[in-house]
Amino acid sequence: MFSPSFYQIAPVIALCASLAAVPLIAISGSRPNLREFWTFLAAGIKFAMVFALAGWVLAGNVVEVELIRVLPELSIALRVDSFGMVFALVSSFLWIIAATYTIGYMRGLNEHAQTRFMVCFALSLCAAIGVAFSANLLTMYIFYEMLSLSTYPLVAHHQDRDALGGARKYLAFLLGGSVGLVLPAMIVIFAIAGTLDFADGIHAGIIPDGTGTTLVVILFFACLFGFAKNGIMPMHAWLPGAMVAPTPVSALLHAVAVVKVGVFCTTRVMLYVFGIDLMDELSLGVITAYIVSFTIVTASIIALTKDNLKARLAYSTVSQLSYIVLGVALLSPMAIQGGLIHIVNHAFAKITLFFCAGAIYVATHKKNISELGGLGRVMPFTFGAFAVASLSMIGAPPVGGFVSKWYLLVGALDAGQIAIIMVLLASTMLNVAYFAPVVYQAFFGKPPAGEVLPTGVREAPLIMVAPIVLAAAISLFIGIYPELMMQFVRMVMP
Amino acid sequence: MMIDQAPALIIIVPLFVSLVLTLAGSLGPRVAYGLLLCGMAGSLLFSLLALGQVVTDNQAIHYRMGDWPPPMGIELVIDHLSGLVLVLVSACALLTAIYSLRTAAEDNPDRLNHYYALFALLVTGLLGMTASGDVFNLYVLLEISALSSYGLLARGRGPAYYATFKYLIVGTIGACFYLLGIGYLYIMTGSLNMLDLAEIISRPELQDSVSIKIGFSLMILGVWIKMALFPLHAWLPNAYSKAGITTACLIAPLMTKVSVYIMLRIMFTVFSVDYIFDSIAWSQVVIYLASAAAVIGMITALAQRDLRMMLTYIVVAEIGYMTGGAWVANAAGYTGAVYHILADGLMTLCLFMAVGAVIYRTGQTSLAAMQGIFKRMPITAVVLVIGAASIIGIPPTCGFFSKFYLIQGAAQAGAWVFVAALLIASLVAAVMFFKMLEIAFFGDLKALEQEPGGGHGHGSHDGHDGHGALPAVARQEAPLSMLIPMVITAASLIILGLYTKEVVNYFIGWSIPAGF
Amino acid sequence: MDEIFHFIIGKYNYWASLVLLFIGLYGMIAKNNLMKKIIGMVIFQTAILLFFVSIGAKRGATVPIIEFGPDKLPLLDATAYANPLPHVLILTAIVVGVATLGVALAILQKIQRVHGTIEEDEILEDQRR
Amino acid sequence: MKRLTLVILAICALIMLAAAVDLPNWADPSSPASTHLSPDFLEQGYGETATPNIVTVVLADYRSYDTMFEAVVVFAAALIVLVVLRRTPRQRSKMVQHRPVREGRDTVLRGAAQLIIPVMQIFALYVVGHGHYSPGGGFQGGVIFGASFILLALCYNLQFTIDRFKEQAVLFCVAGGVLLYAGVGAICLAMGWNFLGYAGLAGILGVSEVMARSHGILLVEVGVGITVFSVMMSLYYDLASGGDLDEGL
Repeated sequence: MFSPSFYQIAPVIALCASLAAVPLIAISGSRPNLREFWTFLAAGIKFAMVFALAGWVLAGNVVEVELIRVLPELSIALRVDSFGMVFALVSSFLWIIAATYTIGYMRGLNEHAQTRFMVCFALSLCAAIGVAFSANLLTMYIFYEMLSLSTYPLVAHHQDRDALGGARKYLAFLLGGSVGLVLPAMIVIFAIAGTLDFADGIHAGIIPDGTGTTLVVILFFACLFGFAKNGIMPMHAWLPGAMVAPTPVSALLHAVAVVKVGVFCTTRVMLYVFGIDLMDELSLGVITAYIVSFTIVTASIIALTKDNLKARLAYSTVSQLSYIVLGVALLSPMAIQGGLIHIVNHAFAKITLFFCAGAIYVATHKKNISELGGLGRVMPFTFGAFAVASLSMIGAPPVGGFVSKWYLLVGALDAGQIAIIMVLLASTMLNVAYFAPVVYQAFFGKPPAGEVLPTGVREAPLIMVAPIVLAAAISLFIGIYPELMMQFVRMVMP
Repeated sequence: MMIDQAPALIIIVPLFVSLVLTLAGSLGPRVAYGLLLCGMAGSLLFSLLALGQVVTDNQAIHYRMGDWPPPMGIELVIDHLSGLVLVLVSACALLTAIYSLRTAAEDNPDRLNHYYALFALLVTGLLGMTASGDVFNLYVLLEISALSSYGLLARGRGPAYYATFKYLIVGTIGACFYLLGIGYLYIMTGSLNMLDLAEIISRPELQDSVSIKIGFSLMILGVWIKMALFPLHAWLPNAYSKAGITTACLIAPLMTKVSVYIMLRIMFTVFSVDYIFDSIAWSQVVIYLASAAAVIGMITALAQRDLRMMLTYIVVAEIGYMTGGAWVANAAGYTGAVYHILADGLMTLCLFMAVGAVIYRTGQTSLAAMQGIFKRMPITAVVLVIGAASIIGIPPTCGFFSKFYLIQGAAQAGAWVFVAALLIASLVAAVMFFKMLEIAFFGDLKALEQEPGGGHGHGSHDGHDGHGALPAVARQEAPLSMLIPMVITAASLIILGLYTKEVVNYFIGWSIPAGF
Repeated sequence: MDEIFHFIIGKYNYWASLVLLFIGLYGMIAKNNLMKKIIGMVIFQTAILLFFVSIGAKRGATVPIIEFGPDKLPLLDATAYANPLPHVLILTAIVVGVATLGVALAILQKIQRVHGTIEEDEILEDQRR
Repeated sequence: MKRLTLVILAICALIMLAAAVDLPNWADPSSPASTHLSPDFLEQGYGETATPNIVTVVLADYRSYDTMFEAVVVFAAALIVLVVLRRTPRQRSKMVQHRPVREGRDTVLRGAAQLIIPVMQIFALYVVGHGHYSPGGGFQGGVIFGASFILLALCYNLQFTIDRFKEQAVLFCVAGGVLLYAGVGAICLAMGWNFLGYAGLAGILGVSEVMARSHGILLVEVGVGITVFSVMMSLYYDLASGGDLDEGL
């Protein structure tokens, strides 16, 4: 409905909305309300832009904007296509919800250095949108690094001994992976392919045919393990360590923005740099599928053993992320759609779970699952949302998770990978094993010995519960009406 | 008229400033400071004019000294490469001059104008070396800049004298090897002008002459000693780290970079590409040396407790990058090496200024001085972060693009050792600077380490009154005269990074030697 | 046998300068006393000066000052005069040598004043304290 | 450690000996050094500068840019020694330097000095002035002139010499000489020729370009003479008294 030139500027505005908010937030540090207003304004503008672009992308055209031509053959450029749109919509919408939740959480616990917190929050969202809209591997790498750096102060927010250890591990893995593996891979790809721009379709990648198979394999696995944010097994150790951060950080970033960026980059590289045909020809897809399924299974088993609620959610994230990579690795159209839609479903479900963990902590200062006995009756809304989100994680019918699991299973069948189907079923069993007891104990269990439960309903403040319920509702809604996001995913297919 | 005299004026203006500063002994510090600024600004203006002229009509300026035709007289040659380095040297000198208002006055309470005279003399030497087209003239200017750097470094505290003495001895060995190399070339060719030498050396009968090879290896060995390439770098760290703040800001970024420029000039102007990479088959050994320099330099820097020692070892490592880039023998490697001269000059200047500001304010030079720097000196902290990002090679800064070209060149040439070394060096640099940022962010690490056991668990903390509020640290920012150059340098790191295309297309692309 | 003899006799100036060169270099690197290092440096520089000046000699040529024939016209035959260029270069190299020597001696005095000794090992010990 | 350096140096020596294979023999007229540039200097030198002593021509005209920086090197040495050694009055009192006491025992020395020094100084001026026609020039003359003052300081004492030639005057001459040299170059620049192109002086001096070059060379030699002379003095002042300028050797 707007003129085409508006759509040229829209991605830039979306990108820079939170960037522009950064100085404003920093200045209005002394007046919290004004500061929060800036965050909301930026979040609103960003979502509006992304939403407008969504309409335009649905109409079938791709927006290309070149910011700076950095090298004769390379430029920092934005490109809005349906693949990027899925992730952009999710992260910009969830930023609004997370912003409200964060304000409630920070005010509730009167955290120090809130201004720095909000500044880094805005910066990391700008980086997330940058990754979503990047047109070539260089731009994506730039925003990937920016995300790592801007989330460091968030992870190290408490500035105590645990924060120190967690932040150090966080940076070691992320920077080690990106500078150590992705940078050389990117440069060698540039050396052999002559360009880093993503291919148009997902079939033919940009790697020229003549390159030696060993080089392609090395490059592929450098990218796979280089993007350490995707939490694939050997490079996942930073994620549980980063749970030291305050809950809003672990909610938005480690359930949605940071990890999704990792998975998004990995899938972007797999589809648009290597391309399905090359992966099929060298059977890279199958190898990745097996690696990733190892992650799914072991992460779920570890999650079983964790009594701390956030640690269990962290390991569940590690295994759920690998679903997305598994979907794409299977290379069959249905599996790819399943993988991509899981980005959306997992985002909404996991953010609800982390919000619940935060709300429980604010209300009752309880962290471990064993202490949650009988709390369901005291905090019905929180635990209701928790139950809905758990269903989505497990993949039960009415909720979003079922859609992606369904597509994954059909895709695995098309690809004729019986072993993968076994892995999917086994992991579903494991999901049930580590989510169901939490819900059951909360509603029907007895409180731990010697502690009497307060009578009546005593929830966390409304400003925290509202986002929880909203997120759970959306998670339910995209389960019932998946077409909302599936139309984008379907456009990715050739 | 003024334009075609620009090449000579670039060098004469700082020389006259140095002489006037010595003559007028009774000048107040402010007047001496003002005079120095005018001198540096003048030479920057003329070098920009010269570079502009070179770019517009796309061929080198040959300025005949004393109106004598080249092989007889001496000529200044300003082409794309030397024009670029001239602008870099004069810009860094101007920024350091602006920076030096407070630190120079504190370092030398008396004889400030003599200190500034030596400052201007060093800049004259560096500019003269870059523009000179005559091999022997380059030796004389090499000695001038070496001598004035001995003088500036000897202004430091007690231990500086011994460090400067070692530097003097090693520097003289380097310069004399270079002179001996000129001797061998002069015997075999009879000429001293670079282009004339190149023409004679390329003649068939001299292709396999042993003396020319010995002459080349002596010259390169001498330049490597002056450049502190890895095995010969022992003198650089304690010489630069014992110096005053302003001296370190002037010498560290420029001296080694101009020596790298001289190496490039010798390799690609005096000798041709195929001569170096065919008849002198050193490139394999040199690439190993460069990789060792990069990795060992960075690892030793990581192990340092003193801030300036850390930065000087980074300089040693960066020299490894440039040498490797030049010896990888392809266009991308050469572009990476030249671009890295620019990038590294600015990066080192930015870091030395920021660390100088911290030392100026806190008086400590150990890593502990970094505690709570984000609150105390926010602007300095941001400059430090940008400098560190550039050394690590994080994208928007120019450090990333120079590594981009270097790795690309090394990959095309199949020098995987060098690629691995560059990556390891960047990783170690990342660890080093995040160690520094950790101290800055977390405050006193020692106290944190010994804190009584856990009890924090996940998520937020216990007390409701907010975390033990960190000690309210008074904001003690560096003085304005230090902040302006720091911010300009940090900004230039990013601007240079974003405008790499222009720098490569208009400057470095033209200077790529034939044969690549 | 005699062409090896010619080889040695014909290039005796290079041997002389090489021998001096390596004496000086050894003195600079290996000697413990700083003053001996400076002396080594001077020998090293003198060797290079000798190497350069010896290039300028020409058999049967006189000092490069133009003579005038009986009819007051200058005799401009190049082979009659020695090569002036090395002499110019050497004048510069001598001056540079003197300058470096002066600076080295000044710094040595300061080291003596700060550390009380000019023996390298004692200085290192003093620095460690 | 010492044996290691000895071995390395021996190896380098052998390599460089091997290089001597294709070096031209000593004093061989057909060697490249004697056939490439020097014949042009010898043939055109006199014609273009009317100065018979070709070494001075090459020194002060063809490669005068080099010689200017030579003078700057000497100037730098004096400046550095001054900056490093000379200390402010309040620092001087602390450091007691032991000096040999020589009272009344050098009448013979002083007598001889009074005879020699004037002759030396006249000869030095001759050497500077006569550089065009006979071996000599700014450097050689400057050193002899400086030596005469050092002889004075040795026979009498440093304070005696400093009274005759103040340290400020020395510093002024050090910078003044190089300024004269560079000034001549700058004037040529102002007159439209390139830097240090003495033909530019033809306009001012009202002589032909060739003679202007000859006079240019003389001016430059005088500049260098002043610098070298005062640098010798400054070096002696500082090194002999360790920067205190109170009592020499």
